[in-house]
Amino acid sequence: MDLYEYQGKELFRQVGIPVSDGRLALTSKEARAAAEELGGEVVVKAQVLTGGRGKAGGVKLAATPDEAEAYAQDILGLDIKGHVVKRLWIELASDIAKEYYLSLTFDRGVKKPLFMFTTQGGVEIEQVAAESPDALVRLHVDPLEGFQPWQARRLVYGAGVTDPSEQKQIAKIVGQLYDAFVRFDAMLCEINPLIVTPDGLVKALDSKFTVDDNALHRHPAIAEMRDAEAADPLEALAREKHVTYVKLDGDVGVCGNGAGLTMSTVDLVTFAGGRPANFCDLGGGGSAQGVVDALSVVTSDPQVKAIFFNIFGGITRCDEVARGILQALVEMGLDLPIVVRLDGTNAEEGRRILAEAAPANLHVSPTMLEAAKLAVELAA
Amino acid sequence: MDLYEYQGKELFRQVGIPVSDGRLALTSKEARAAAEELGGEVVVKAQVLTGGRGKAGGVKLAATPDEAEAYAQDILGLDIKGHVVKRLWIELASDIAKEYYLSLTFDRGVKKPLFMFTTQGGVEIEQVAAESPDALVRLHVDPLEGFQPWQARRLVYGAGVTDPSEQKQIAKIVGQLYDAFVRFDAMLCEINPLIVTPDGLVKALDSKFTVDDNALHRHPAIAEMRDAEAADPLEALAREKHVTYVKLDGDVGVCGNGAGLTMSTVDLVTFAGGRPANFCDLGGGGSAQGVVDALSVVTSDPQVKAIFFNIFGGITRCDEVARGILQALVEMGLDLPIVVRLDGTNAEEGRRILAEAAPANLHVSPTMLEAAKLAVELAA
Amino acid sequence: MAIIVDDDTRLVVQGLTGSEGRFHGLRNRSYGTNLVAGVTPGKGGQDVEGVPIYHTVADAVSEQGANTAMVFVPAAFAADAVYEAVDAGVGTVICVTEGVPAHDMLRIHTYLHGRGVTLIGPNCPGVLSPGKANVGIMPAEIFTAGNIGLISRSGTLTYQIGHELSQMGLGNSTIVGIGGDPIVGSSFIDVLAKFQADPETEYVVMVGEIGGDEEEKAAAFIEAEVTKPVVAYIAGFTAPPGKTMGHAGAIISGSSGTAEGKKAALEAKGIRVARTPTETAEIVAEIARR
Amino acid sequence: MAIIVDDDTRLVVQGLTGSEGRFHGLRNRSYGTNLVAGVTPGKGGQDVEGVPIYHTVADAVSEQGANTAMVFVPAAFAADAVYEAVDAGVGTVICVTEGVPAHDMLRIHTYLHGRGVTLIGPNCPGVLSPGKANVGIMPAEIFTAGNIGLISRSGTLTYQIGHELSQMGLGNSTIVGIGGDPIVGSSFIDVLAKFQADPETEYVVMVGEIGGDEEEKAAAFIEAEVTKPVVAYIAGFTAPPGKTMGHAGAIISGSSGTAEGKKAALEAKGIRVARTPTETAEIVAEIARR
Repeated sequence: MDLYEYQGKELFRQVGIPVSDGRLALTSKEARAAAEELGGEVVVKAQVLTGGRGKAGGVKLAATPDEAEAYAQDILGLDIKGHVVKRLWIELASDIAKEYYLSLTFDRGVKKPLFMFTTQGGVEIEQVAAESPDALVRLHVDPLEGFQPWQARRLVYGAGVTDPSEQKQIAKIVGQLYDAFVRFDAMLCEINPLIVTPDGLVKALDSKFTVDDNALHRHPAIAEMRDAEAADPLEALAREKHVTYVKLDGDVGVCGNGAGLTMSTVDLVTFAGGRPANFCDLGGGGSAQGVVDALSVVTSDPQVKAIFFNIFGGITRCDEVARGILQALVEMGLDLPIVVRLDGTNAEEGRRILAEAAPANLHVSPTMLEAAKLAVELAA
Repeated sequence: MDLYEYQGKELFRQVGIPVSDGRLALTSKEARAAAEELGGEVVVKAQVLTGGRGKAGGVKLAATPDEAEAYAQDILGLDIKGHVVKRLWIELASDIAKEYYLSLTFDRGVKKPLFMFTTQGGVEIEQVAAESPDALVRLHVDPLEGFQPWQARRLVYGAGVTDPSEQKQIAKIVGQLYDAFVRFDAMLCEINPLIVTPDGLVKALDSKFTVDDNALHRHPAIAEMRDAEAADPLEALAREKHVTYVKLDGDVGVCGNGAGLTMSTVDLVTFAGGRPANFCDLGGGGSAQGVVDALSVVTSDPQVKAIFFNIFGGITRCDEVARGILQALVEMGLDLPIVVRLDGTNAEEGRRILAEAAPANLHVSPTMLEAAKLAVELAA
Repeated sequence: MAIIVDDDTRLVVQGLTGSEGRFHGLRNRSYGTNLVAGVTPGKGGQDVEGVPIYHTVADAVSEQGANTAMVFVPAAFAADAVYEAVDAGVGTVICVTEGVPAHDMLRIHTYLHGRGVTLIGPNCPGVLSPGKANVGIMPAEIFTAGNIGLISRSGTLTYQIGHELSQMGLGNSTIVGIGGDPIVGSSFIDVLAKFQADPETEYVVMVGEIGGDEEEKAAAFIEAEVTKPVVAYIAGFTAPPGKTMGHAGAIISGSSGTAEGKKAALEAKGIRVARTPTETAEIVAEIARR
Repeated sequence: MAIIVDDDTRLVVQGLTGSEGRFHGLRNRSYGTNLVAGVTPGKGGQDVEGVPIYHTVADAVSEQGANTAMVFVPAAFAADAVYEAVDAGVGTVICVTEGVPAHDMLRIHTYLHGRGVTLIGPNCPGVLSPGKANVGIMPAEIFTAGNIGLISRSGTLTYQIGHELSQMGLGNSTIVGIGGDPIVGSSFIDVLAKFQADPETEYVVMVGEIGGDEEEKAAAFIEAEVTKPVVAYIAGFTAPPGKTMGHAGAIISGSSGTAEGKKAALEAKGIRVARTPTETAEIVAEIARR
């Protein structure tokens, strides 16, 4: 789960990482009030779960509450890479002398947390890694040894920070970031930029914070931070119905059971010359109601022209799935063409059930490959 | 550093282990006030850093504040195994249905923390270990894996606790005890007895808590709990002068440099037929002032009849030690016989300095063995 | 022989009294797996259709000689269950539970290093050695015994491929579902090494998917250490970056973890990569009949 | 050969710019030890009498090829320094610092398990291979080169015994002060194994003291694994229980850790135990001249 800048900064604050004082605003009036309360120059920052908001005009410096209100008006509703701005973070403006970069990520390859630090902050870290790899200090932490102060020194000296006060402040923040990473089950904690003000104070000017979805039960306060509105409406609907769904750009709806088989099914549609509309995994259960829920999500996408329903029964029983499909056709009055392929546990019984009902828009196909081709044809 | 029961219970309370409400009292008036404030039956408990206070009359049940005051009067000043009672813990009385035992110690042999749990609490654990070893469940914790809930289950089920509510409460306390052990750098955390009340509540009725002296810098609040008065006055004086000193029962004062050499010197005195009065380690420095401090501690013991001063110079320079001895003789007007043995770095120069000054009560001996014999003779 | 589970497996199921644990544990027993015990704290002394239940894994080990544990407890308690099994001396732990926090696995993975314990999963369908033992949730009837080792990050996709192999008259020595999480106990490499050492295995099919770099590492390992023919399949060629495709571990981060990248890495080491499950089986058949 | 430190030692001193670190580091260099670097965070780029100072041990390793670290930092920072040295790839760490919290050592000891790193100390006088290298605070001039390995929990007591051996014309291959804390990086057993493997060592003197059970364990190890003659000395026969005798580890707990108990355990395995330092040297001389 990705957090907004202001949410990540709240977690930073909880572990002691210095951040600027700020207020959340949902309207331009609230933005004005926040600016008045904070006093002085403020920055009006679009809260979106994507990068590049600066270039998109989502960050503005406001000298007065009037200006803050005006900028808020401009930024609210802005579409930044498909994300519509609905929240603003109004923050006291900081003077910036230097911009550094500090992050802690979950390196699944090495299976250890990975610190990255560079004095070349404020830009995309991939760019630094590509253009001046020597400027980027990378250091893994053994999860059982845990964070040790030498690790912070290695980052700070390795990156060539020379000012002793900066060294000390950053080393402390490095430890605090590790603390946040572990305490909040983070998959990513990034501070870009980590700034030094003209009077030598180091603080986090931005935050990028991702928490492990599987650990949210340990963090009810963070779980509540989820912004249901920010998600794609179809994905939000899927979450509500406990269906694993990812929106794609095509017109062939894809339903499968199990993540691997469903990914493979999506691939097959592409290889057959079609364009998949989604990835939709029924999961392991495959009850009739689960089938209805999945189909209702898939067909909520107006782009969908045909559906490929691919089941390999293991624990999931194909007869149960067949009944679910028929139930969905009736309940939803579904008239889109559906290609069904059933195999594995009780596949014959499932195919028999479908053959008996034989709705006009339902096509049963014996193999994945043939089913994929047919679904692509039907969507065309 | 050993903590008093009430101090250990305060640490228990900080990690959530249930303890009874209580008040510290230094006088019988305070004991009465505490009993009044607490209301109901209270227990008046002598606070001493030794076991066996119950048998010594140091724990009394008081039905009224009057009784509490009277018992406090009796207990204050009581000598329990050489410890004079100066503090009382007045605690709400608990009804006891069962007495269990739970401890977490530092197993230096295995180099892991060791849990011990038995339902046969309230007695000395050594007795349980000797008489019914099967009733005592022992379980080591890997310090990097840390405490895991299964460990608590293993203790609780292994010891045969059958009541589900007790199982749950004790399992929780086991985890909290580990928390206390790590958080406060403990060498020992013992709850004996861990009681179950007739209405099924589990709580710590006593506490034995030892904190690593080397870690006190991390725990200033615990360091402040030290009761300077409770220590042997000579050991308190030694602590003040930064001299490593242990009081023994004999009449030959022993000073050496380095713990091993000093222990060896104490042994030699015994082997020579004498009785060492103390163990006193100058430490590695061995400055003239260090020598004066050590001698002033050793000679504060009125039992001391002669002193054996044994130095093997390494970093410590024997000439510096010789000067310290002469300085001490003058400053302190010391007329007890002193046998000095110097060897190692600058030993000749040291011996020359002593030979030149040649005070009447100072004897220089060439070897440890001869020096030990002479010191024993002189003390006789 | 087969690998990981076989006739010598003495299985304890952690969570045998739960509905899922009971269903699959008894299914495994029906298949012929030697299910010797269940563990549910507080239910020690009970039994599940004759299988004795203990409070702790240590008791199941000392009383029943359990040497393999299957974890079927809820995600929040899975790490504890794995530690319990490992510290009780169980040599093989198969964690079916889905949704184990990644940080828990980070610590467990480090803790297991060098202890000689095999952890499969979490979020995996288990391990099946046809004709010998089935530990997990795989539908054993799909697979037939044979000489092809099968390793996969996915459940149903594995069944699909096993089914296609069966239809061609090919069978498996052992099918290992290593799990779909970002950090799993045994990687492709760990299992490839076991198949390489197993005399009953002559060919290996490796079923990967997007996310991480375990397939890339496996490619290098195969080149260096595996003499038996390996055929690979990768799912997720059309997955968009930044989206979790069902499995917590199936996510393309930036430009890393793509199916194309994995395919290229494998092919660079001379490993054939199929485009579909069917083609996977066809390639294996072609090699096996050579 | 000698053990732990020798002509191949390339020493980095953590805390070389402190007064103690500087004094002993330069003393070690004067003896002939190859002191290649010092580490003091914030003082990288400076030097101490020509010895380059780095901010981190990793720099000392990459720039100067340091393979041995001596820790001379205050107790509160010692654990961090040990981890830093180990994680920087240094193979031998000698921690002189006294007063390291026991819990820190508990974690470090577990962390080092199986990593192939030798940690000596904390709270130790260091390691001296006469004529080759001295790393620590031992007064090298007391000792002469020879064929007797010496292991001790104590500093000055070791000097006393080394001195007595020297006076009898006997010398040492290596003198190892393992330290006086309850948990030290290398136990008697660890060092005994090294002496057993060292061709230059023909006899071993083991100097123990009250507290813990490392002498008892060593007795069993000697019987099983050590073919070279071992002579033991134990200090603290007259120590009272429950009192820390100078060293944090020198404490009799209840009835365990007594000198009598250790003597009995050693003698039960046929190991001669001397009553005094002088007798220790005499027994060695007797055996060596046989």
